Amino acid sequence: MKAAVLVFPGINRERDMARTLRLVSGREPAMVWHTEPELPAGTDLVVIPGGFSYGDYLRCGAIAARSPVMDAVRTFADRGGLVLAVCNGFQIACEAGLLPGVLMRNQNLRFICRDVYLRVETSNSPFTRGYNAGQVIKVPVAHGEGNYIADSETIARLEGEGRVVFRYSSPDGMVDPNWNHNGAINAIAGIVNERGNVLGMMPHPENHVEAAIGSTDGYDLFAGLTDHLAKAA
Amino acid sequence: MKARVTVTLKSGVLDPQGKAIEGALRSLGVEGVASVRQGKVFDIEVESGDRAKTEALLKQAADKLLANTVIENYRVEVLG
Amino acid sequence: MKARVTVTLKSGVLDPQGKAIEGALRSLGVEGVASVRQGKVFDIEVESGDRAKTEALLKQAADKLLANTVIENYRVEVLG
Amino acid sequence: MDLPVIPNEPPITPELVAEHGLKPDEYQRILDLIGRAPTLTELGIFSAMWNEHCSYKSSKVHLRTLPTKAPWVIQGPGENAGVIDIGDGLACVFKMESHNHPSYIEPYQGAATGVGGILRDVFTMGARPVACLNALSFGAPAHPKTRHLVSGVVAGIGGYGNSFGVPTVGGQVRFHSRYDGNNLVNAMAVGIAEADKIFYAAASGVNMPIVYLGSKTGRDGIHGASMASAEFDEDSDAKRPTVQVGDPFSEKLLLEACLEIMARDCVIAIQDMGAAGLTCSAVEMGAKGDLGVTLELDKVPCREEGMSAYEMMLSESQERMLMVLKPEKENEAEAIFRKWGLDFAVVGHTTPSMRFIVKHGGDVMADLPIKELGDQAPEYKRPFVLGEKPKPVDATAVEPPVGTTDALKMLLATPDLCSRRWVWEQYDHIILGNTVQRPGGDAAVIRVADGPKGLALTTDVTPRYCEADPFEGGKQAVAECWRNLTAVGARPLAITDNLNFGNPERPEIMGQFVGCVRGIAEACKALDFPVVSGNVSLYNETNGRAILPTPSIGGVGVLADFRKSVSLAFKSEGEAIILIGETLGWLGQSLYLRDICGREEGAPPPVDLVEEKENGDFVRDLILSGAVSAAHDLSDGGLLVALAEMAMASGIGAALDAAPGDIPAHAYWFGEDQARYVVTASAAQANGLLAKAQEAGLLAMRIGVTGGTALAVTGEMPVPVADLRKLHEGWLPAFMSGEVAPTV
Ligand SMILES: Nc1ncnc2c1ncn2[C@@H]1O[C@H](COP(=O)(O)OP(=O)(O)O)[C@@H](O)[C@H]1O
Ligand SMILES: [Mg+2]
Repeated sequence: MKAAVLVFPGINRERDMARTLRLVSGREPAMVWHTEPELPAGTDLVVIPGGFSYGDYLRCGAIAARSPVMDAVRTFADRGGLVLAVCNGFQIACEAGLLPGVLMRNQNLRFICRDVYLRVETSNSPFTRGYNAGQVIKVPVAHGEGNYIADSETIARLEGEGRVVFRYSSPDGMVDPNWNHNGAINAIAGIVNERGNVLGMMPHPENHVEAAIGSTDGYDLFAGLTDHLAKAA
Repeated sequence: MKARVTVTLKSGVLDPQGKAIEGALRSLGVEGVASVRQGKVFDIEVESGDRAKTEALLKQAADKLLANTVIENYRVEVLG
Repeated sequence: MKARVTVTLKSGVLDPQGKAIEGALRSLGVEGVASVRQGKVFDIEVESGDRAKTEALLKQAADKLLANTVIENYRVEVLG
Repeated sequence: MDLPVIPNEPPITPELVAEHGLKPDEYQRILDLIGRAPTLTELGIFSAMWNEHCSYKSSKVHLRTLPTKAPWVIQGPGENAGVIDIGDGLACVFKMESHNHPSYIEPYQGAATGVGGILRDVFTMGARPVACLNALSFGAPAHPKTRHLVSGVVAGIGGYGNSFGVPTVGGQVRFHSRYDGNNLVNAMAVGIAEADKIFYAAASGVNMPIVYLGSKTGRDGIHGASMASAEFDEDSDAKRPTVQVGDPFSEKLLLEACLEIMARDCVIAIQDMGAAGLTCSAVEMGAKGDLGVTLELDKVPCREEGMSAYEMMLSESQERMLMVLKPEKENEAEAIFRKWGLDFAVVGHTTPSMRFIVKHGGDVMADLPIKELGDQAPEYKRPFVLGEKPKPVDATAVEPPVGTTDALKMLLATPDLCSRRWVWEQYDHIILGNTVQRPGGDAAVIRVADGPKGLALTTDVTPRYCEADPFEGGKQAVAECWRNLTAVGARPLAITDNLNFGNPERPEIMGQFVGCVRGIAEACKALDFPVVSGNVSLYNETNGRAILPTPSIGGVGVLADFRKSVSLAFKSEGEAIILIGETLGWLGQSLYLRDICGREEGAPPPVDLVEEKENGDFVRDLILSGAVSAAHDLSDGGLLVALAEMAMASGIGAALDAAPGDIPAHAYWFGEDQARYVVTASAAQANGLLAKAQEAGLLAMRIGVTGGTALAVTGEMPVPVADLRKLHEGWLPAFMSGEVAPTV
């Protein structure tokens, strides 16, 4: 795996992400500053990490989405390169047009940091091949604007094409408003683009990869990716 | 009736959002913007058909909730 | 010149903040508000003194950054 | 000496002096010191340097009595933050500070800028912040402003810390009518640095450039003379002093930029601009380094037009720093700051003159002796009276109004004992990926770097104890802090204190202050737990009614291996529950007496510091040797509340033996005797544990066994843990959403 982690002013989970990538893949990722016009040669995974790029001022992710490096990411994704966009990264990816929809304020208008349960909807993706479809994993969220919204046509397409990859659920895998902490449509927690090579998700799998720090449920996302890239290489 | 409440920062109050937007516009090549200050609008539909009553109601809403009068000013317009 | 860009949600797009504000107003005892939708205003000072140029500049700013045209509409007013 | 020529500056009148918060004798001192009438700018500078907040004039003589030394203390009080050695070449940098008044005026921004300020104190010293905590006191829930204040303060703390990117891992929340007009917001920040790379405020070298970094200066937070300065202006609305607004985004950039230039060895001295901004930071840099300072205000980056020297010197705009850079590194440092999009300007230089000179628009606006501005601030030995000690409450004379289980259910749903989840779920408490024990336990535990070292962090104080008996209350605050660190297996190292009191000019308030400080000092000595930083907030009162004396204590402890720490949750069924420490059934000032019996009275529980240390050391050894599976210290609410918390944290219930016959049951279950812990151990290990305690001469007894899904006291109706949870979790969200609090 040759991962590149994007760094925008105000991003703050890039270290968490880099540590996890190192831990799981054994390789140090490249940290790429937002003004770079190109990605490091040989990059096979771009990660847009969480945080508050530009303070989340204006709209979450809006300013970062228009950075020079994002043009390079678009080109990379168009060629089929894998992009993992987490939390603020998801917001940036939506603003940049890499993924459809918008992330609005949480339904209760408050920032929420807690462990949530996700039902893995498909294992047929480079991002989820480490899981079984239907499996429930526990990972933390930490966001104020994670309420996924798109027009009904887009939602129908996402659902119809099996592009909803993670859904907020109860511990036993039921979709239930009480377990949908931010009010997202259809309890959507993570989606992929049409081609399946760009994943956006609100929760932080990178924060749950060590038993001593809570749980290891996020580990298999990165292990699956590493495996996929090793096979592809 | 329809009305709009516009809430803006008092002058002198720091607007970090406005500042960040100025910078972003510049780096997007939008030249010639001297300053940006961000505020909020609330488009409100009110049950009453009475202009004066609507105005009073919205002043109340702004004072109680929509504006933080320590740092913000507001303006109520009844659009009819 | 001074100008204002007003950005509002397209109709049909859900507005969780507006909904929450409706509820909050009710629990504060502000009665008679049928609906609230929240938007943004940007008060912008522009270096140019030309009305048409200013308008064009701000349309550009709105298209490129200030509004997310997937879910939002905007309006530019040059105030002079 | 040339007298400065100050155009457009009004003559100084007694009213102006009073508006600047200076007493006539203090003004006389200024006249004596400079030999002429000060200019308005100079008056502003004196008022900023000599006010209570900056000069500690009422508290200094007492603060000197606090123990501040230990072999592991690298830097005690006096710098931006305290520094302790945590081993392996690492240092922990931490401090707590109040932002009480601003948080009452504008709760969101007041709390947010409080967090911003304390984070700056920590990274100014070269440390990367790794955790925040806070201690919050609000008025009675029924007070009309309380909900608004809670909502704004919590959102503000979260808003700043979450965006800045530091986990907020712990704190306290309390409600009491004595905070109605004066809520308290005490914020603590903790950072990690290399022990030999700490940066200090003292400038060195003559003619060194003084550099201004960060955000621009506006008219934020200019106080004191706000009215006075408005009179001199046409345009008074536009120039109105304003509330400070926090910009966590800029602060994050400032952090990264500062750490980067520190790593490149560009910095000689660094000081953040906090209270009294440019004035305080520039004077301190010079005075600490025995140097004069000349500032050229025309070079200061300003956000607004036409700012006067007075305004620039007193502005409290946030996210700003002052530095003395190595001259040969100036360009390198500037390039780094530009890369992060921050302002960078040389605004002055050091001089050999020991004068503090401020120039603006070609004029000298201030020319003052720099040492005297700082060191010769007035210092008061204010008169104080120590109140009479209240009498203990005789537990046998307290008639229990309800049964044990009902009392427990009621207590768990009270404002002071209910779950704070609603609060800490608004704080990102897991960012950085090092949070081992999250909020909700005794102390938070975070991993240091890649481990195995860990830090334990907590904030504590029991103001009702301090009110009843300041000396015992001061002791208790430190002891509880030490106990919370111990309960997760950490070795307590040092504290920061944030002393919140009323008007020190009233002898009884000064008496509370003196009593608490004496108690804190005594406990710190006995527990080898020095004070390395702190903050004093006085005049917290409205209409002659002061807050409860609230000396918040923030503690730091270290774990050689964070994986050895235990949480308070019961771990499995069939484990022995063991109570360590002596239970006399102390009901005076207990929450049971206050919230169940409606009596806020009596002497608070005394703290036996020897017992505290022996019991704590014993429990820590048990934890580190792996002999116990859970540990929890006893505090507010007493034994049964603690057991309920252990059950609720796990979902596992317990069968508890009836209260021993020698004390009343309600005193046994709800008394707040100090120096106690509950631990659990497997049946196999329990006997060994009890024998060990006996050998050490400590009191330990088996009081029950874990298991089932209910908490069952022999002879009482068992209550399902799920019901307890509902009560415990219910009150705060219900209160905040405006619903009526759930009844029991
Ligand atoms: N303002 C707050 N911010 C974060 N965590 C808090 C806050 N208030 C309370 N907590 C957490 O809730 C738990 C219970 O607090 P408290 O009852 O004060 O604990 P203790 O009695 O052990 O001192 C602790 O883990 C504490 O850190
Ligand atoms: Mg405790």
